Amino acid sequence: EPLKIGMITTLSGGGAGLGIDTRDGFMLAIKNAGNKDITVVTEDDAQKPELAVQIADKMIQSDKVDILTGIVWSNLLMAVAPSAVAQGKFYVSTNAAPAALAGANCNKLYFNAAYQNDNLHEAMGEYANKGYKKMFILAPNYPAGKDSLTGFKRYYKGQLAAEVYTQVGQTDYAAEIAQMRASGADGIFVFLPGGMGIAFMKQFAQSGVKIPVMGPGFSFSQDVLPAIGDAAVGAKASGQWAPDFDNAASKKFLADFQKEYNRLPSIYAVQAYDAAQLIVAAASKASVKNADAFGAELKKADIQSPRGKFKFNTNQHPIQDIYLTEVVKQNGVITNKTVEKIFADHGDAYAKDCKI
Amino acid sequence: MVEPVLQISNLVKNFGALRATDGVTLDLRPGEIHALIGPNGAGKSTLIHQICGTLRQDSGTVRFAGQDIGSLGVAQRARLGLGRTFQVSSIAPDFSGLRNVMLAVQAKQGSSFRFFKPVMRDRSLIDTAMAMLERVGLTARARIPAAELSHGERRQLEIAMALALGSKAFLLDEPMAGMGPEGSKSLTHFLDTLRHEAPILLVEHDMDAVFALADRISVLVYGRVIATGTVEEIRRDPTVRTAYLGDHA
Amino acid sequence: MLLDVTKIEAFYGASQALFGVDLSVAEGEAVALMGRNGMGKTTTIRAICNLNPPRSGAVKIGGTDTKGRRPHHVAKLGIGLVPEGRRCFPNLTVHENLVAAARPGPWTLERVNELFPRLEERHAQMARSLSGGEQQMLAIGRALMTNPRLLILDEATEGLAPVIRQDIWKAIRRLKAEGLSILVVDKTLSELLPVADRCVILENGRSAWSGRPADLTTELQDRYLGV
Amino acid sequence: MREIMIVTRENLINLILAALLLAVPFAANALGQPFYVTLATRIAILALAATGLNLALGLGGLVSFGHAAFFGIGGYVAGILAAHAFSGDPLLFGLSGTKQMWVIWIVAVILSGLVGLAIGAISLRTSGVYFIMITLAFAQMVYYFAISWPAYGGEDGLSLLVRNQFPGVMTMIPLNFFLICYVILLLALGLFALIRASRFGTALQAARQNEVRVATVGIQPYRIRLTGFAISAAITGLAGALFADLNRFVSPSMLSWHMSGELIVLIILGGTGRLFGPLAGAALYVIFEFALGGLTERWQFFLGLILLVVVLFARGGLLGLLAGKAKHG
Amino acid sequence: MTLALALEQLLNGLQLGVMLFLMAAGLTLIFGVMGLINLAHGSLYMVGAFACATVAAWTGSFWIGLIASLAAAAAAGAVVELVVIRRLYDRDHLDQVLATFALILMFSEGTRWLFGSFPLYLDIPPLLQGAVALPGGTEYPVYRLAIILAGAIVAFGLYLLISRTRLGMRIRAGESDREMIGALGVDIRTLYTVVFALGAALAGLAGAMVGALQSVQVGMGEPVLILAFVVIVIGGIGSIKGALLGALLVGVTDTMGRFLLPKILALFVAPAQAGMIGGAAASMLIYIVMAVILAVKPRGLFPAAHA
Ligand SMILES: Nc1ncnc2c1ncn2[C@@H]1O[C@H](COP(=O)(O)OP(=O)(O)OP(=O)(O)O)[C@@H](O)[C@H]1O
Ligand SMILES: Nc1ncnc2c1ncn2[C@@H]1O[C@H](COP(=O)(O)OP(=O)(O)OP(=O)(O)O)[C@@H](O)[C@H]1O
Ligand SMILES: [Mg+2]
Ligand SMILES: [Mg+2]
Repeated sequence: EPLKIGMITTLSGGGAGLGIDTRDGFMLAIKNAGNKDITVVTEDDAQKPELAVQIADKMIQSDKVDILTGIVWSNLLMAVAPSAVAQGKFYVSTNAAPAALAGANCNKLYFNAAYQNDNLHEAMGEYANKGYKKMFILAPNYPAGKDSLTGFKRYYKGQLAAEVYTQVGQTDYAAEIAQMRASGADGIFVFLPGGMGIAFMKQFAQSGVKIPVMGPGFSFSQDVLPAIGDAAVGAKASGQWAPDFDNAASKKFLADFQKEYNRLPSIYAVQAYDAAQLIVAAASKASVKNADAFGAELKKADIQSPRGKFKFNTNQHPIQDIYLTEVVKQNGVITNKTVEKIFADHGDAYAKDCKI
Repeated sequence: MVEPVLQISNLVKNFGALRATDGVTLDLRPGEIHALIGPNGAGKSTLIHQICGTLRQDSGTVRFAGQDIGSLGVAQRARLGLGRTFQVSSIAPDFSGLRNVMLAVQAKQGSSFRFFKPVMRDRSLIDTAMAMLERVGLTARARIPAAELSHGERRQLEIAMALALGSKAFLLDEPMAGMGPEGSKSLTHFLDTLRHEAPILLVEHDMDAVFALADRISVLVYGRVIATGTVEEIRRDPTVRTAYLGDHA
Repeated sequence: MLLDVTKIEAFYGASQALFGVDLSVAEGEAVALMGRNGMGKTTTIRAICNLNPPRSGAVKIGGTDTKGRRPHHVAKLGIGLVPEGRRCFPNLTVHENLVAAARPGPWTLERVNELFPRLEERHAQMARSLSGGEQQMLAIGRALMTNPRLLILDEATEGLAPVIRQDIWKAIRRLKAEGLSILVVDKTLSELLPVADRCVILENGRSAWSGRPADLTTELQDRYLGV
Repeated sequence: MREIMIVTRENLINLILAALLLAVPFAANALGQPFYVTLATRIAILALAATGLNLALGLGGLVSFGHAAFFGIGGYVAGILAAHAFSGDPLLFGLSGTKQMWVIWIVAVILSGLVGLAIGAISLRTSGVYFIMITLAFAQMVYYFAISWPAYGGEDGLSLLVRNQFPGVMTMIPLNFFLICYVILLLALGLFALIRASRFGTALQAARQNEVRVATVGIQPYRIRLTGFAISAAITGLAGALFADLNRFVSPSMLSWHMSGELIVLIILGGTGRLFGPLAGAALYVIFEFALGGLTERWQFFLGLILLVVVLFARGGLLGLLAGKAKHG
Repeated sequence: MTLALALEQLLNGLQLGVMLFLMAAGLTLIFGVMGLINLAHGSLYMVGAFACATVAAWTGSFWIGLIASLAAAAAAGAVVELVVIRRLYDRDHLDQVLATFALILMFSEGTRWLFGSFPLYLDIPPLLQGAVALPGGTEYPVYRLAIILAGAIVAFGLYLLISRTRLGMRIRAGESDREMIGALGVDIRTLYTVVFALGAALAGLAGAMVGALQSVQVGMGEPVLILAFVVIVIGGIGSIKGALLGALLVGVTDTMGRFLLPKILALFVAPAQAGMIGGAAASMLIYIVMAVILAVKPRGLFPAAHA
């Protein structure tokens, strides 16, 4: 039975790297599945919410897709997902996971194959409990940034040296680094996605300040690591996956991805790969036209994830292990190495409010 | 003596270290043409600017129609009836001559906050404006974009606008400039009739026109009025001859 | 011939302004270009400088055809232009206006300052805030600083005080006496005619009359110039 | 209105544009392609927003680089009122939210008009490029405020879930909502035409061409411009409210400088100061964006190329190309 | 909060200011002096950064990369001027806005076409790595001091070029009356191509220098563009001095705002709240400052004698 998936992701402009990894990871799984009934239409949202909405309308109204997926950014997701599910379409998120859709406003048709936004930050909070007495925490001043620090604080029991919110898109961090130096903190947690993180890490390395830096996994993911370079080495991060994972699914994924695209995949690729696997698995058991049955199949999460154990919580967000990784330089390549498991079978704080 | 329409006393304007007008005292009486002459850079245009409000005086007073207007804005002064032309013509270039004059008419009627009635069907505007254009002899060119008018025609257009404002005094900054002999002649004739409508303060370097028209002449040199008098008095004044007129006396 | 203009036609967009103008200026000669308002004097000058390139006909400067040359090339052939409306650079000081486009030759800053002492007084002032007459002097000085072979003056005395006007005419006579070739447009015939070696009158974009000033009868003046 | 009634080439083109915009959605609907109705709605709304800006920019020469502020304010009015109506929480002074479009429109028009008045009052002290930048500064303030203000979603924006209501119309049906927008667009264009031909419009246009001249006939350019700016802001604000309903979503990206820039681009593309310039520009832009986006991932490159060709070779925008130079009476 | 920290922050503010000036320098030349609104300035900045990163990666030398950034940006600038900008000088500002907006789209997407979507690596040269101790005991990154120096040299050089050389006079003359300067025998077309290329080269230099400290990625030029315009407008268009002082003012205001506002607010509300509100206020701060300055001085702090 035919199944049509609409992928809306960022393929142009500054954030295109993430979207391209998303698309490539997703298409890898679709290709591996070899299911001729599944078709995917992909369009570029240019990281603009309005454009994402327009594309979603087109995919729903003209292309008649059954499932939407692919959006990288929370704000675009918030523009598309609620109205898509209101129109009876499935949405399977490959990355963005705002708290707003995880709790009371969860929806039977909305699945998140990545995590819940807070997860990685919570893990770092938990990790910081071991050995860090006074943390300096910093994030951009927007909802994801606030969720981040909230998540960190939810688990961190020590003292806070300072809690700083920077401007979205800020590129110079001299003032914040000076404060870090002066604050007497013994550890620093930053959540600065994309270019902000690159700038911060480079400038931090130059500053001569020698306080350990940690952050959520995507701050040190494969899309930004090469650009940060040696300045990132030694940084600790939390993640549900790293290239050195020692399981068959991860090895196969890594090999396939490198063969297909000739580069190392980032976490976005893994998440999208799993999202595609989930859809493929469900499609083989149920018709997407029967939303209840298809949703139930999706929820079974009958896949081999590169992340290892993977299942869905009541709010249809993942329950998964979260690891501590460290940025290392191996054979001249800067990458993440797994150090230890921080959380086993970790869900999220909002699931209890979800009444599905 | 009749009450002057415009009375300027001790007007001073400094540009940095330069004193462009230096205590100018001057009046304009009903029905007269008062010519203001003086070397280039003497401060004539600066004085006109201060009377109209495009420049604010540093000290001194400007009284017009019986009230002190020294602190009013350009638009307020214009509404009181100060009509002026510029040394370099100043018009709305995209509009036709007619619509330029209509702008003045609507300003005179005090009604620019009307949003719905199309001006081009407003006879009260068009007819008045056409009448003004006719007086300056621009009827045939009324509907041509002002940008395409010749130099001389633009000067005429400016005068039509000042007329449309129903001005109680005209301040004309070198209206003859750039006009050929023919144009100067007809403009001289026109100004001669215009004085009956309202008095004119005329800044001009064309001495033939000044001598033909002026009831009184004031001579401004380095920001000061060095002489005021009738045409004959001024022509004979030796200081004026050296400062300004040269052999042209 | 220093300047040789033959049968040029010029347009503003679609409307034709010149319908065949002939004009020449010999080395050391002063030629007056005359005509009523709007007859095409300024347009002819713009065509000579290639600011408004003629569609047909030819302009030769010192034997070189200006066709297809950009205005700065034409200027370098030896044209010094004092344009209608002065067009000083308002955001430059007097001094900068003079030296910005200067080329080496007998005319130097000192000589220009001597010719127009007022400019020296105002040397650091922005040209925008000069009085009209001061700007006119500046425009002449600026053209002289390029050391032209042919000085073109378009209404150079417009808006000037009679004394200054006399100064400028004096300057023009002096320049002529020094052997500079001059093409001059002006309204004051009483000053213009004594200076000119030859007159060319334009009517409706055509050369209508040409000859010595002495031959310019009052009847001709009345017919072509409306005096 | 006489100017509009006369059959000129421009009026003919305008008529065709208006008719096309109306016909396409009906055709699309009949052919079972409702998405094209949505696309046409988007064109109509963007054209409305740009018509607002056109009043300030085209007539008044006020190049506002901050009209996104009004667009976004209109959007947030719709979003916030609807959110309160949904949640039942009172808004201000015990007033509750609403899902009635016409109430939202009135609030959007008044609020963005008032904000326009305030921003204009300060910005109009400057001119030229300074004006461009000060309007940008105000818009950026609103933008950063919206991003970091958590109550209504911050950067993530605010979802309306379902469209607001209009008495007697099923607004969720694309064609119905399109017709609402279309009628409002036509009304706004009518208003624009009236204003342009009116005494106020004359003064506004004259102030663009020659400020000193306007003052010397006794009209204060500042007041004229401020009024024009506020009306312009109000129209753009109304468009913002409709845009929120189209997307059922508002976010700070409606307030970003890109949005301001896009509105300017629409106007220039169509023909600055032209009655139908905004519509022509919006149609061209949206169609290009959509068609190219479907063709290639590099669509932004080609969109840029097309814009460049238009600005270099079609002076006066699309309408300038088709209808010749504008006339000003 | 210690005095040393406050002083360090002040230095950071000044440093940010100089960096902003470096980013705005090319724009000052093109926009302030030639009177052309060039929205694509940020794209030239990006071109410089990408050229530097690419060449540095090939050759292993930042310095060769830096030269490459100058060359590439100047070449891009010259081409853009010859093909596009040249036709826009006597159009109104709006056409320039549209055309250069179109150029942004083309540059961004073109760069992605050539270099891919991921940020590039560009590091500070070994010579300028690390930090030095300042009097007072704090450490300060050498590279930031180098930026201050570079900014100062550019500012001084530009000032000399514009106000002291004949080239500068001709550029300014051309801005007010292109036809006239041509009629006086100056080849203004070629001159403008050169100036535009020079402005582009400055943008490229800034892109390379700042890129090494931030991130080299598509879209990096956009925030710079807005900030650079803010800086120039605050200072007064066309004035190099104004641009420099405007940049310093913005730099200090921004840094001190980020640093102090949360602290001040923390006296009144909970720290987390203070952080958020303070952060929000800090991001608006430079725009507030700009609006206030323009409201009081409608032509910037140092209105150049311009029309
Ligand atoms: N804005 C200004 N800044 C500085 N100086 C100025 C300014 N405006 C005028 N000036 C100077 O003030 C003096 C008077 O100028 P003004 O234009 O009033 O002279 P004028 O008598 O009208 O001369 P003309 O007959 O040549 O037009 C001149 O020396 C001029 O350079
Ligand atoms: N920019 C222009 N656009 C269209 N027509 C023009 C333009 N400039 C001049 N003309 C027309 O060209 C003709 C010749 O004008 P030109 O300026 O050469 O005359 P002129 O002899 O210099 O007159 P004046 O004595 O008034 O300076 C006139 O009919 C004029 O209307
Ligand atoms: Mg004067
Ligand atoms: Mg002429």
